[in-house]
Amino acid sequence: MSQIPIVEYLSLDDPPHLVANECKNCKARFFDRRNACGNCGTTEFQKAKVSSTGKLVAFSIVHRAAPTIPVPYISGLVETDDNTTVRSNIIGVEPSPEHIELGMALELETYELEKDDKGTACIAFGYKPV
Amino acid sequence: MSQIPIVEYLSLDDPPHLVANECKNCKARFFDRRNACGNCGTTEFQKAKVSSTGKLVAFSIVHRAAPTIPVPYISGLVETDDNTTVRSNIIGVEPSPEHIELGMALELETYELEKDDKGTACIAFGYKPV
Amino acid sequence: MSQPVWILGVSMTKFARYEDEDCVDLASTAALAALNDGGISINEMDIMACGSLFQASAGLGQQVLGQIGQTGIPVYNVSNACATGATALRTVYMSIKAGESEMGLAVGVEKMGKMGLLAGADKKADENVYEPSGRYGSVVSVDGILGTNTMPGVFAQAGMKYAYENDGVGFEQFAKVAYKNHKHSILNPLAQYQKEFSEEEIQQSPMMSYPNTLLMCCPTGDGAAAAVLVSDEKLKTLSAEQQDRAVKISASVLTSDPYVEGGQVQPDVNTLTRNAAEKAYEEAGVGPDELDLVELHDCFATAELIHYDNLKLCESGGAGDFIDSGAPFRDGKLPVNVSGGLISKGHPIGATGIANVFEVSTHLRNEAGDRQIEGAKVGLTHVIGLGSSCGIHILEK
Amino acid sequence: MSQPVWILGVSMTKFARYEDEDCVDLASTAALAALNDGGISINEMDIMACGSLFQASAGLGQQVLGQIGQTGIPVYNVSNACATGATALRTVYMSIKAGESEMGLAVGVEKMGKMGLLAGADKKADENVYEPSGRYGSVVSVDGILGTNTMPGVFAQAGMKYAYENDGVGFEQFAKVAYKNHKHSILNPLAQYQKEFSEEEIQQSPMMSYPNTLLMCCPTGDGAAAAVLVSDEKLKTLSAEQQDRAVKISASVLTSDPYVEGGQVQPDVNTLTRNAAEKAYEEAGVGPDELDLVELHDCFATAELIHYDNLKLCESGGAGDFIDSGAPFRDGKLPVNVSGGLISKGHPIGATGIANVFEVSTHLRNEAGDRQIEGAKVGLTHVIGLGSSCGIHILEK
Ligand SMILES: [Zn+2]
Ligand SMILES: [Zn+2]
Repeated sequence: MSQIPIVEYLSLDDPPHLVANECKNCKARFFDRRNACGNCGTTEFQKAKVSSTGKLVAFSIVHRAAPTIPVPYISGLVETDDNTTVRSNIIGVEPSPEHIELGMALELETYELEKDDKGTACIAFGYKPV
Repeated sequence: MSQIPIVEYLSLDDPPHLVANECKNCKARFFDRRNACGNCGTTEFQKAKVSSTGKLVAFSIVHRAAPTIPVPYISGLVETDDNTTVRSNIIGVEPSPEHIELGMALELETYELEKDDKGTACIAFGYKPV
Repeated sequence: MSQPVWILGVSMTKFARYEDEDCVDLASTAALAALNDGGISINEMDIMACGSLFQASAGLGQQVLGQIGQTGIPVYNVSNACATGATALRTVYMSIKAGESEMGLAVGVEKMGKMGLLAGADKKADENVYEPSGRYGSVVSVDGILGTNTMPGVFAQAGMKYAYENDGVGFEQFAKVAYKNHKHSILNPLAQYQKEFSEEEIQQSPMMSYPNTLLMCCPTGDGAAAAVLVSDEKLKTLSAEQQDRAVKISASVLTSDPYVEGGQVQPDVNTLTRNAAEKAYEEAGVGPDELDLVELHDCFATAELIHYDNLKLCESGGAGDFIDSGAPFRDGKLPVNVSGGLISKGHPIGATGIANVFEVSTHLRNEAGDRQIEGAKVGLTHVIGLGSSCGIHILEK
Repeated sequence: MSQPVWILGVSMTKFARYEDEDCVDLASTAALAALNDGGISINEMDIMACGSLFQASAGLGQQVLGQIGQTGIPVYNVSNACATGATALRTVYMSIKAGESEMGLAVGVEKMGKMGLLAGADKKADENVYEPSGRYGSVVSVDGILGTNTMPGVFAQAGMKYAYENDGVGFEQFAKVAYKNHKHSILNPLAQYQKEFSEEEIQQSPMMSYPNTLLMCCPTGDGAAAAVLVSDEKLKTLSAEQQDRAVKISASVLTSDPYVEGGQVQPDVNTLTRNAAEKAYEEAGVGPDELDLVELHDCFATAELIHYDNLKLCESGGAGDFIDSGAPFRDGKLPVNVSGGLISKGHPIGATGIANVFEVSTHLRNEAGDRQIEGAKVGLTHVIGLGSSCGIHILEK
């Protein structure tokens, strides 16, 4: 059964992890396709594996979204152990303020979001409490 | 049977004619809803009946248009006898360059364009050779 | 140093939902009112700048001149997210500073109707075979899966990050910000809403993106604002009344967001505001403690709170204490958003960055009626748009 | 008088259809190339202006900086129909003139794909009960009933009006303009098309809007162009090579269309061009007879012909004779559109007003290779967008 990651910066290699385009000059990390470095303007990049563990530095519990998105869900900013900020849903936690603690330890988890008409599975990721 | 003009500046009063918003201060004429005068900036207007005869000062024979528009058709700029420029289709003439003469005398003519679902007729206008 | 630029006339329409008026109508109304307020004719304008976000491609500036006086002057149609109006104002300012113009007209306008949340559209709803596309090689729309892209969510997270890094900030403080602005708006007849709500009502209104409830979010709406700017030299040739009512632009600053780690996943709304504020205070030779009132960009309650700190209205890390102390209320130490702010006055995007200049100028001129902040001499206006752009003006009388 | 502003670096991408690159890619490519051409870093830029018509609301300027160097400088996103790129350039120019910036980056970009005719959309296709709406109280879409709103038609009529008022102008003259530009383009590797056509082929290609046939209309396409501007004072601190290659902006003018009778029914493309030309010649202290080459806005063959007259390249009323005499061919008295012009080089709207500056600068620097106009010292660039906006720059070496 074939799989495809939801975004190219998610690697499904075992174990799944995020991969950044890291500027060779200044080490700034980016998840998108690059024309040059947004920090220093140079154009050489290397692939960098991003740590899959980190902590929650900000969140919102979203109650209004596009019709296809189940609400409420938790959106969070995660600072990984190697100091890269990632945005994702926070999973495995009740979406109410009393269950979410700023600073809590998190780890990356992948899951199957849905399949397309050819049966290919879209693999998404989130962060869950350690 | 009810009728409605294609634009508010077409009056269907007998005989049909165009009506401009004329600036009381500088006599500039406008066909649209006004906030002030585009020429002098003042804000008082009166209705002015536009002459229904004039001459052709520019044209194009349009061969590509939205699917609902029959092509080719002649688009023209008409300078009326009271020196107001009007844009409209030129009707009653073959849409080929050899049948159209710049400077030719024209007069306003109205016609039923189509009806809506309530049977109201949309009355459009064009200019035809005198 | 170069001579200052002055505001000769300024106006805003009431922010509301307008069914029968289009952007050209609203912008023309505001422009005519600003010209009238300045006692000057469109024929005296040497430049026009027009800001609109959603009609940025429409050549609105020329359309407005077509309605109010088509004099052939250069027209700049600009857009910069929620800093669009400030950018229009600043474009006219720059032309005067460059010596190309003596006077100019800046207009900002927006019709938003009931647009909703400004979320990224779900661009792939009809697709059924995955194919990576876009700058992230995504196969489905990621909003709501890889976190939120919506405005309420982004500003909610910005507020929560501040709460994580500083003490004394939480849901109650954010709610109090909204309480203040709704309360302020009852004195402003130009506000879209003029209704007071209790802190409890605000906390219990429908949750949009925690911690922002519905009453902590700005509404969508329609409106326009305009300003006539004049050079120092030209102002001296005008009437005593015009000179008396003119408001000095002591600083005009526009910044974008510099690179920061994390800025790629959520636009940074802090650093560019801090940079702009620092530059503006320096340019004006004015410190935050000298301000008599501030109109800042409270698109969401969480945003206002963090900008207390970004604009140095409070001590570093002290935004929670600042609102708790009552300082930014209209009878407090430093009134913030006495207009009602975006939360209650409304936020027709292109108009906002000139409407806040209208508000502050009106107080500096002692013409604000019921909502006048007595003796106001110095004020600051601030807008910020995601993606990102920050405009700050310091005005003095 | 104030010191001149210089072009330090300038670039354009090939105009083409790009499947895999978005506006940010194209604009970033052009920006990096312009910086590289100027031997300068993004870190030295004090301002950035970005022009795009169809993505005017997208904050493209900030997105480009995000890719090539997010330094926190003020960003202006501008749009002005087909004068969008020239407006971006001029915004940077103005900031330098105002003393706010020493150097700045202007970028223009567009992706048009296969958009077709830029006609007004048929907004009422689904309606079935008439209700007057809009500024004219229309009950159906009037395009094609009350004449044409499409670009080819508007510029066709503008050409035919000139033909009505002047002798020696007709279908053959308009076709000859297109013949010239297609012929020129075979020497320009950056042109979207590089193919020569006979006058007969041009006349017999599918009729779009008489007198403009398909080969007399600019194609839609994608592309970007960028320029780095520098103040006179700052230039003097740079290397000898940079100073040698710098191109002086002797005039930079932007106008809108003043009121003329008839302008309400068809946008006037003449008066604002005449006004801009007059101002530019005066500002530069240069007459049309001193120009070595001109890149003017030939969106349609009819447009180029009338601009010969508007820009005073020919005697008043003599545009027909001018093209018949061969004067605007590359070996003629005053070469016009040696790049191939919009008709063959292409017209990604936001890029056009900087791409023409690239073309003229490249000749003035004697770096135009096969298509070099020998000994070119003075050139003029011209763009005009409907609704209306005209940008003219005079460049000198
Ligand atoms: Zn780097
Ligand atoms: Zn008038």
